[in-house]
Amino acid sequence: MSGLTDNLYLLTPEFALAGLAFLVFAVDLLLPEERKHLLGWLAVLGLLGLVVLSLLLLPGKEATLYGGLLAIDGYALFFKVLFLGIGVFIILSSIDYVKLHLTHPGEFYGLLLFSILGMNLMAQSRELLTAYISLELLSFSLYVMVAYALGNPKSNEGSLKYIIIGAFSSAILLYGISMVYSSLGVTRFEGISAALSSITDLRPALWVGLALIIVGLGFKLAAAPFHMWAPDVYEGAPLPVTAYLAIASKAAAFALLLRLLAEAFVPVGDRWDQWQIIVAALAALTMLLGNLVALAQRNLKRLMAYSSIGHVGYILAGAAALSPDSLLGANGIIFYLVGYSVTSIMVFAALIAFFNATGQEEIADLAGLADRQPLLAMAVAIGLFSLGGLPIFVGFTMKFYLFTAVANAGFLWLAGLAIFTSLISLYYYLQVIRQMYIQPALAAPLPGEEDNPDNEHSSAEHTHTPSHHLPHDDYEPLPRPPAALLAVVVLGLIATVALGVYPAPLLELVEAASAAILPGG
Amino acid sequence: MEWAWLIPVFSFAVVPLIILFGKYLPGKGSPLAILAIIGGFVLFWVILFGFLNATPDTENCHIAEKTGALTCSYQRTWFDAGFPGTDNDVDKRVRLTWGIIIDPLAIAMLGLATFVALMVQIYSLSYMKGDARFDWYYAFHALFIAAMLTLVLADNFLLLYVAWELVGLCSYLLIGFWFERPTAREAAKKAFIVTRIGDVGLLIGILLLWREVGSFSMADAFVAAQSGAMSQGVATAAALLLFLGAMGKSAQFPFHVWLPDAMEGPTPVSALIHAATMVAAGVYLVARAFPLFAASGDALLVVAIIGLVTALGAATIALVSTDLKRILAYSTISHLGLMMLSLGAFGYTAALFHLLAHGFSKALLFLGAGSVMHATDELDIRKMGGLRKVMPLTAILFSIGALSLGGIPILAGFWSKDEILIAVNDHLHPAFIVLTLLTVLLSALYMARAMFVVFYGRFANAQEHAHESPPLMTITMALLGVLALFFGFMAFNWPGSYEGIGTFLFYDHPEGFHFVWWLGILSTVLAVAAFGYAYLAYVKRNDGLAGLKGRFAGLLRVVENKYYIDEAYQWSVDRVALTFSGFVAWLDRAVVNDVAVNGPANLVRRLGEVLKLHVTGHVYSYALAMALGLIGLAIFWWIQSV
Amino acid sequence: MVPLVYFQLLSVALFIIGLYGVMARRSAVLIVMSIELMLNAVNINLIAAASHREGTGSFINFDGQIIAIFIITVAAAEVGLAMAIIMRMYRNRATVNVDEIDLMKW
Amino acid sequence: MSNFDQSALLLIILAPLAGALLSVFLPRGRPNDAWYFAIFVSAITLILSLLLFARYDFSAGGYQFARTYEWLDAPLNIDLSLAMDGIAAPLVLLNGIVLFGAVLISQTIKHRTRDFFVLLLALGSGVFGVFVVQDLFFLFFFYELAVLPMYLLIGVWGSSTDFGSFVRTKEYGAMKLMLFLVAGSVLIWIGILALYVAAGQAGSPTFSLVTLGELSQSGHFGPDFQNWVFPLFMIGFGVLAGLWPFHTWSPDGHVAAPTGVSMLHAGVLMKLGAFGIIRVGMALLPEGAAAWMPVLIVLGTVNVIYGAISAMSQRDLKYIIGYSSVSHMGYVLMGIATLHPVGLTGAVLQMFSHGIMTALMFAMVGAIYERSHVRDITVLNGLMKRMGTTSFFFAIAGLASLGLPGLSGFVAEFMVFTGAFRTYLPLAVLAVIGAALTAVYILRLLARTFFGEADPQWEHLTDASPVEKTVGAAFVLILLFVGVWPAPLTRVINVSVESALGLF
Amino acid sequence: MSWFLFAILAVFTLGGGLGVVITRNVVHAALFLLVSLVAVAGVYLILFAEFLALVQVLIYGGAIIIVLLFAIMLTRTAEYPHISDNRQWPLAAVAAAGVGVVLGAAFWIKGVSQSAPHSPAFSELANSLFTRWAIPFEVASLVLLVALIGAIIIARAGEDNR
Repeated sequence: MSGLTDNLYLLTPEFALAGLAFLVFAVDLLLPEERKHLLGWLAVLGLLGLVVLSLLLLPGKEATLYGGLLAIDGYALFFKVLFLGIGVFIILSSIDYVKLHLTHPGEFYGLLLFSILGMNLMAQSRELLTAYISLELLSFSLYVMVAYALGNPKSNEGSLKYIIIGAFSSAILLYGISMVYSSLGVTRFEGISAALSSITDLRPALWVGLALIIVGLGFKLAAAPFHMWAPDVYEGAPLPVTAYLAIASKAAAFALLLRLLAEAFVPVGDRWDQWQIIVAALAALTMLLGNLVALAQRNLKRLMAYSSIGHVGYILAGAAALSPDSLLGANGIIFYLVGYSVTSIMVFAALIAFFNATGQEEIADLAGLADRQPLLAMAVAIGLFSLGGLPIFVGFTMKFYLFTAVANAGFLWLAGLAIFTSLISLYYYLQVIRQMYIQPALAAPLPGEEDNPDNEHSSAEHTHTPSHHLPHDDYEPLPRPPAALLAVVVLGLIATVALGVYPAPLLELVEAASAAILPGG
Repeated sequence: MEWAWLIPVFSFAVVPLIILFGKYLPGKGSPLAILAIIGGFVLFWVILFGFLNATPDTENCHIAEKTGALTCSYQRTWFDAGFPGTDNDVDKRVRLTWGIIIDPLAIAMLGLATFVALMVQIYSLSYMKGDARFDWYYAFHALFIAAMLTLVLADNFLLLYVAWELVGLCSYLLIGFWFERPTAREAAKKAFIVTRIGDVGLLIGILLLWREVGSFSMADAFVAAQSGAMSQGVATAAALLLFLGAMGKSAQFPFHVWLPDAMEGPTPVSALIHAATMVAAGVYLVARAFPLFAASGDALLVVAIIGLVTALGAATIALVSTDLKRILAYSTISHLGLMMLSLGAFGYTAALFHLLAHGFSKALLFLGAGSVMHATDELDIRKMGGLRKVMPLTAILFSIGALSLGGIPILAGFWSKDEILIAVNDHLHPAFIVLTLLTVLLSALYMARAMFVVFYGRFANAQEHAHESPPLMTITMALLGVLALFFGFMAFNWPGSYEGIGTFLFYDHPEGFHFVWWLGILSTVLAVAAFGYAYLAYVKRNDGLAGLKGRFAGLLRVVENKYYIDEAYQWSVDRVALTFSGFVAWLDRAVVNDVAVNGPANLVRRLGEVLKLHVTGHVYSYALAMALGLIGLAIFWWIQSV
Repeated sequence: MVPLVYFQLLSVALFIIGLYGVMARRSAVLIVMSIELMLNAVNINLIAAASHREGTGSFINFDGQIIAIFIITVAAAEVGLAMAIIMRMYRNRATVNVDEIDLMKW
Repeated sequence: MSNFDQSALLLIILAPLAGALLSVFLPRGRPNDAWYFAIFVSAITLILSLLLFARYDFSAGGYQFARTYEWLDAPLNIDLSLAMDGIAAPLVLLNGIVLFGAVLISQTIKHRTRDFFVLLLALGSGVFGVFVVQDLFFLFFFYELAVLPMYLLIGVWGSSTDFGSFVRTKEYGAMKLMLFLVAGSVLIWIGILALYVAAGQAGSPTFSLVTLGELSQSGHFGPDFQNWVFPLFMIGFGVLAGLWPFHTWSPDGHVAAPTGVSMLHAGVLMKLGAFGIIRVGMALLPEGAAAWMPVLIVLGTVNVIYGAISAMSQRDLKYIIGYSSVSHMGYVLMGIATLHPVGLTGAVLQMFSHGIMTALMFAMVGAIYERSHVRDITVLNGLMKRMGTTSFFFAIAGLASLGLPGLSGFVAEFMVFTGAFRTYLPLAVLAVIGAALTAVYILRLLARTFFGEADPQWEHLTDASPVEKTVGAAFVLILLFVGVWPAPLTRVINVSVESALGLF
Repeated sequence: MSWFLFAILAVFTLGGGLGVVITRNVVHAALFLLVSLVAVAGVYLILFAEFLALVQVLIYGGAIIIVLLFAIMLTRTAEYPHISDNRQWPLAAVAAAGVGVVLGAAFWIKGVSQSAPHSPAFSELANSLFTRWAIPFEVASLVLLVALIGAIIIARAGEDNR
C-alpha cells in the first residue's frame, strides 16, 4: 500500500538509535574487560550525535506515518531531545558506577539505548498498540536493568516484583485496549476522539475500557493506588537505574499520557469536563500518599521513590487541568517534567558519587557531607530545595507555573492541596539537608532519633555550645568525584538555577511542543 | 523672650559633650554643666523682666482665656503624621510641634528649677568629689535639668509628656547612680515602674484629649473643656487621667512608695529632683491643666482628697521614721499632698507659693542632711546628736529649713502654709480643715524631732571624726537659707513696688494678700507647741514620750511599717503579676507550642509512619490494590460518562 | 449463531480467573501462568471483536487479530524474561514464593 | 530620570545575590576573606539604599524608580516590574542598614564562614526584592528567597540550649521556623492563585500588582471574594509578622539563631509580613481588609499584651527579646489595622524603629554570649562593670523599646496609639498599658543583668570589640536621630500612606 | 452446532483456567494451563481466525509451556507438589468477583448487535502486518531481543557481582 511509507526518512533518528545500540553490542565484543567503560562514552557521543541529527532534520516537520501510527511533530521532537539528553546524563553518571559495581557493561548501555528508543516512540505514537509495544520495549529494558546487580538479592527481588506487576498491569492495559477496540473498532487516538464525539449510543464497555487504559498507564506513572511497586523497585535497582526509573520512564509515561489525553480525550469537550475530576482525584490521592509516606523513610532511594510519587501527583493535577482552548496546563506539565528531570539528575548524580565513594545509601549516612565533600552536599541540598519548591531554583518556578494552570482550570482546591503537600515534602527534604549540613560528620544517629528527627535530646550533648565551637575536624573527606559525575552535577546546578531564574526561552519551546498536540490552544 | 527655648537647650547641648569627652575635660566636664545652668539662670532673669514688661499686644502674647494670665507662646513644627497637609484633622493628620509657653507659672518654675539646680550642682562639686563616675553624674544632671525646663516650658501635652518621661529617666539614672548597690538598683527600678504606671494614665489622658480636640495643644484642650465642646464626662475622665500621672510623679498615695526608696541616690540628687523640682512636676501639671480640672468639679474634689490622705499619712510616717533622709522624703510627700489639697481647694496661688517655699526649704534641708552624711557617713538619727558642736553652720541652716517647714511665723513655710489653710477653709468641708491642721501639727513635730535629735541634745560619741563641710557646700546652703528665711515676704503687698505673688500667680482673677487671724494664730500655736514638746522630749529627754509610745504600741507598729503598703505592692507583684506571667509563659510553651504547634506536626509524621505500612512488600497485595483501584476507577469513570 | 457478547463474557471470566490467580497464588511461577490466562482473555476479546461485522456497519477490520499476534509475541518474551528472573531468584534465595520475597517493604 | 534611577532597584536586588554567587568561588577555610567580601557587598547595598531613600521625591510621592523587565509573556504574563513607594523606602533603608550591621557583627563566625555569608547575602537580596517588586509572582519569589536560607543559617551556625525543664535544639528552632514560614506562604500562594484566577475571569489574567489594583478598584473582585481571600493574606503574612497565635516560631528561632541572623530575622524579616499585608492585602482587597481589620487589631493587641507578659518571666536574654519582638510587632499590626493615617504611618515607622532597636539588642546580646556563653539573666550580673559600652548600648535599645521619648520607639508607638485611639478606643487603652508592661521586663532585665555587683566568674569578660562598638554606636545614633527628628521618615511615609488609604 | 462447540470450549477454557489457579500442584497447574490455551485456540477457530489458532498452539502450547516446565524443574522446591495460596486469597476472590461484575456488566449492557462472523483472507493479514504495522512489528522484534539478552545475562550461572 503506497503512502504509508512516504517520508520514512523522518524516522532516521530512531533507526540510528537502534543502530547505535547494535554498534555498542558489537564493540562490546571487541573491547577487553578493563576498557569497557569506553562503551559508555561511545553511547554518549552517539546520543549527542542523534540530538544534533534530530535538531537538523526534524524541526518544522509535521507528518503522521503509517496511517496515523506515528506522529512527527514538535511535541515528539521536544521529548525526543529531552529523552536523548536524559540518556546522555544518565550514562555519564553511571559510567563509574558500572565500572565499580556491575558486570556486562556493553549490554547495560545497549539496553539503555533500546529503552530510550522505546521512550521516543512512546512520545510519537498516536495509536494504542504502537504505544503499548513501545512501552513494553522500555519496560523490558528496565526489567533487565533493575535486575542488573546480579548478586544482590534486593535488585533481584525488585526486578521480580517489577516484572510481575508490570505484566499484570499491561494485561489490564491490553484488556482496556481490547474493550475500546471492540466498542469503537479503532485504536488511533484521533479516531477515538472522533468516535467519542460523533457516535451517539456509546457502550459502557468503552468507559470501562478507557478506565482500564488509565490504570495501565497509572502503573507506569506510579500513580496511587498503582504505585506500590515503585519504592521496592527503586530501592532494589542499582542507583543509576533508580535515577533512570525516577526520571526517564516517568517522563516517557507522561509524554504518552499527555498525547493520549490531548488527542483522544480533550477534544471531546464536555465529556472531558466530566473526566477531569477523575484525573484530579487520582492526582490528589497520589500527592497525599506519596508525600505522607515519604515522611517515614530512612533509605535515600526509597525516599526519592516516594517523593517522585508525590511529584507524579502534581503533574497529574496538571493533566486534570488540560483544556482544549488553553495551553497553560500542557505547558505546565512539560515544563515541570523538564525541571523535575534536571533537578533529579543532579541529585542522583551526587548520590551516585556518594555511593561510589562510600557504598552507603541511608539518609543517616549523609551526616557531615557538607564537610566531607561540599560540592556534593550543595548539589543535593539545592536539588532538594528545588524539589521542595523554593526559589531561586527551577522547582519554584515550575511549581508556580503548574499550580497556576491547575487553579486556572477551576481546581483551586487541588492547587491548594498540591501547595500544602509540597509543604509536607519540604519537611523530609530538610531532614536530608539537616543530615548533610547540621549533623557532625561520622556522628552515628542517636537512639530514638530515627523516629523523631527533631526531638529534644538529639543534640542534648552540645547544649549551651554554639555550633561553630563543635569539633568539625574529625571527618575524613571524600575523594573528589570523577569528571563525568562532576560535569553532570555542575551542569545540573547551572540548569537548576538558570531555569529557575529565566525560564522564558525554554517555555517558548514548550509552547511549541504543546501547541503541536493541542491545536486549539 | 522667644529665646527661652535656649534655657533647656544649653543643658541638652552639654550632655553629649560630657559623655563623650568628659574624661578628658578639666573637672571631668562638670564646669560645662554648671556653665550651662548658669546661662539658664541668667536667661531666666532676662525672660522674667521681658515678661514683666510684656503686654497682651506684644507679638505672640495674649491674655489666656479663663486663666486670665498673660501668656506668650512660640512654636516650631516638629513633624507631621498622617496625610500630607498642615491643618490638624483628627481623621487625617496630626501636626506635632516644639512649642514653649511663657506665663507666670512657667516663669516661677523656671526660677525655682534653675536656681536650685545651680545650687545643687555647685554643692555637688565637693560632695561628689572623687566619685568614679563624676562625669556621668554631671551628664545626668544636665540632662535632667534640661528635661525639667522643657517640661515647664512645654506648650503642648505631647512635648510635656516627652519631658515628663525624660525627667523620669534621669531620676531613674540618678537614683541608681551607685548601681553596684542592690538597694539602689531596686530603688531605681521601683521608682521608674511606679511612676510609669502613672504615666500610662497621663498618656491615655493626653490621647483622649487629642481624640476630642484633634490637637495636642493645651490651649485648645482648655478652651474645648471650658466652652463645653468637650462633654463633662470626658473632661472629668481626662482630668483624672492626667492627675494619675501627677500622682505618680508627685508621689501621691498610693504611688508614694517610690520616693522614700529614691533616697538611695546621692543626696544632692534627692535635694534637686526628689524635693525641689521633679516631684513638684505633678503639682505643676495639675496647676497647668487647672482649667480642665476646674471644668469638672469632681476631679478637683478627688485631687483634694488624695492630697489630704497623702499629707496626713506621710506626716505620721515621717514622725516615726529613723532615717534622716527618709524623714525628709516623707515630709516632702506630705507637703506635696498639701499642695494637691490646696489645688483641690481652688488654692491655686497658695499651692504654687507653697511649692516654691517648700522647694527652697526642702532643698536646704536635704543639702544639710547631705553635709551631715558627708561628715558622719551616717543617716540613722538614733546614732546622732549634738552635731551643732562640730558643724555649727550646718546646724543653723538646717534649723532654718526645719523651722520654715515647721511653720514657724515669718519664715517662708509659715506664710505659704497659711494660704493653704485659708483656701481649704474657704472651699472645702470643715472636716478637711481639721485634718489639715492636724497635718500642720505633725509636720511641725517631725521637723522639730529631726532637728533636735540630730543637732542638739547630748553629743553622740560615734562621731568624733565629724567636721564641718567644705565652703562650697555651706555657701550654697546659706544662699538657700536666705530664701527660706525671707521668701515668705513675697506674699505681701508692698505698696507701690510689688502687689504680692497673688497678682502674679493666679487663676481666673488676681488675688491680693489676705490673712485670717484665727487660722494664723492657731497654726502658729500648733507649731510652737510642737517644737516645744519636741524640745522637751528629745533634748531634755523627759520620758513622757516612752509612755506615749507604749500606749500606742500597736498603732506605732503599723505606722512604722508604713501602713504595710510596700508589702502590699511586693505581694501583688510577686504573687500576682509574676505568677500570672509565669503562667502565660508556660501556656505559650506547653499549650500553644507543644500542643498546638508540635501536635499537628507530630500527627502528620505519625500518619506517615502508619500509612507506609500499606506497602507490605508482597507483590500480590500490590496486585490486589491495583484491582481494587481498577474497580473504583472503572465505576467512577462510568458514572462520570453517562 | 453465538452472539459476540458471549465471547466477551467468556473472556471476562478467563480474565478474572487470571486476575484471581495473580492475587491469590504464592509461587511466582503460578502468578506468571495466571498472567498468561489474562492475556489470553484479551486475545479472545480482540479476535471476537475483529471477526464480527457490526449491524450498523461501522467497521470491518482485522486489527484485532494483528494486535493479538503482537500480544502473543510479547507474552512469550515476558514469560522468558520472568522465568530467567525467577531462576536467578531461586539461586539467590532458594525460594520463589512471593510471600517470602519481602526484603524491601514500607 | 538618571541612569541610576533607571536601574537602582535592580541593582540593589542583584548586588547581594551576585555577591552571594561570587562568594561561592572564594577559597574555603579563609574566614576573613569571606567576611571582608561580604562587608564590601553589603556596604554597596547600604550605599544604594541610602541613595534610594535620599532620592525618593516625597513631594511627588507615589511609586518611583519604576522599571519593568520582560520575563514571561502570555499566558502567564509575569514581568519583573520594580518600583518603590514611600512605605517601601524606609524599609529598604532599614534592610540596607541592618544587613550591613549583621555582616559586620558576624565577624565571629569562623566555621564555614563562606557559606554563612552566601546565605546571609541571599537572604538580604530576597528582602530587598519583596520591598520593591510590583508583581505578585516575584513578590512571592523573593519572599521565599528570604525565608529559604534561614533554615541553614540557624541549623548550622545556631546554638542549642538546655532550659532544664525543656530543651530547644537549633535543629528544632530552624525546622519550626522554616515550616511555619512556608506554611504561611502556602496560604499566600493560594491567595495569589485566587487573585490570578479572578483577574482571568475579569479578562486580564495577570500577577501585576498594578493591574490587579486597577481591577479591584473597578470592582472586579466582589465582596465575598475579598472576604475569603483577604484572611489568606492576613494570616499568611501574619505568620511572618509574628501574629498571635502563630508567633511561637519567632522566639524559638531567635534562641537558636546566631547573632547576625537574629538581627536580620527580627530586624527585617518579620517586617516582610506586615509589609505584605499592606502591599497585597490592603491594596488589592480593600473591602476584605475593612471587614477583617477588627479581627486583626484584636490579635495585634493580644500580641502586645501577650508578648509583654510572656517576656516578663523569661530568663533567657534572647527569649526576652524574642517575645518583646512579638509584642512590638503587635503595634505594627495594630497600626495597620487602624486604617487610620496616623496609625498606619506609625506602623511603618515602628517597623523601621523596631528593626534598628531589636537588631541592636541582638547584636549586644551576641557580644555578651560570645564572651560568657550564657544568656541566663539570673546567672549574668553586673555586666555594666565589665562590659560598659555593650551594656550602655543595650540599655539605650531597651529604653527605646519601652517607648522612651527621644528615642525612635516612642514616636512610632505613640502614632500607633493615636490612630488606635481614634478608631478602637478600648483596645488602644490596653495597648498603652502593654507599653507599660514593656518597662517592667526591660527594667527587670537591666537590673538583673547589667547593674549590681559582678560575680568573680565574669571577671574575664572583655568589653565590645571595635566592630561591635561601631555597629552599636551607629544604631544608637539612628535611634536617637529618628526619635528626635522623625520628619525625614514620616514625610516620606505620609505620601504613600495617603495613596494606600485612599481606597478606604 | 456452534453453540455446542462454544459451550465445550468455554468449559475447557475456564476449567483449565480454574485448574491453574486452584490446584496445589505446580506441574498440574502447567498442564491445566496447556488445556486452557488449547481450548482458546479452539475458540479462535470458531471465530474463523485460523492463523491465530495456529500461532496460539505453536507459541503457547509449544514454546511457553515448555519454558514454564523448564523453569519449574530448575526451581524445584519441596512444596511444589502442595503449593498453597497466600493469606489474602479470600480478599482476592472478592476483588476478582468485583472486577468480573464491572466488566461483565459493561459488556452486557447494550451488547453489540452483530452479524455473522467473518474472517480476513490470510494474505490481507500478512500484507497489513508488514506494511501498516511495520513499526510495531520491528519494535516487537527489539522487545524479543531485549528479553533474550536480559534472560541470558540474568539467568547465566556463576559470575555474581562484586
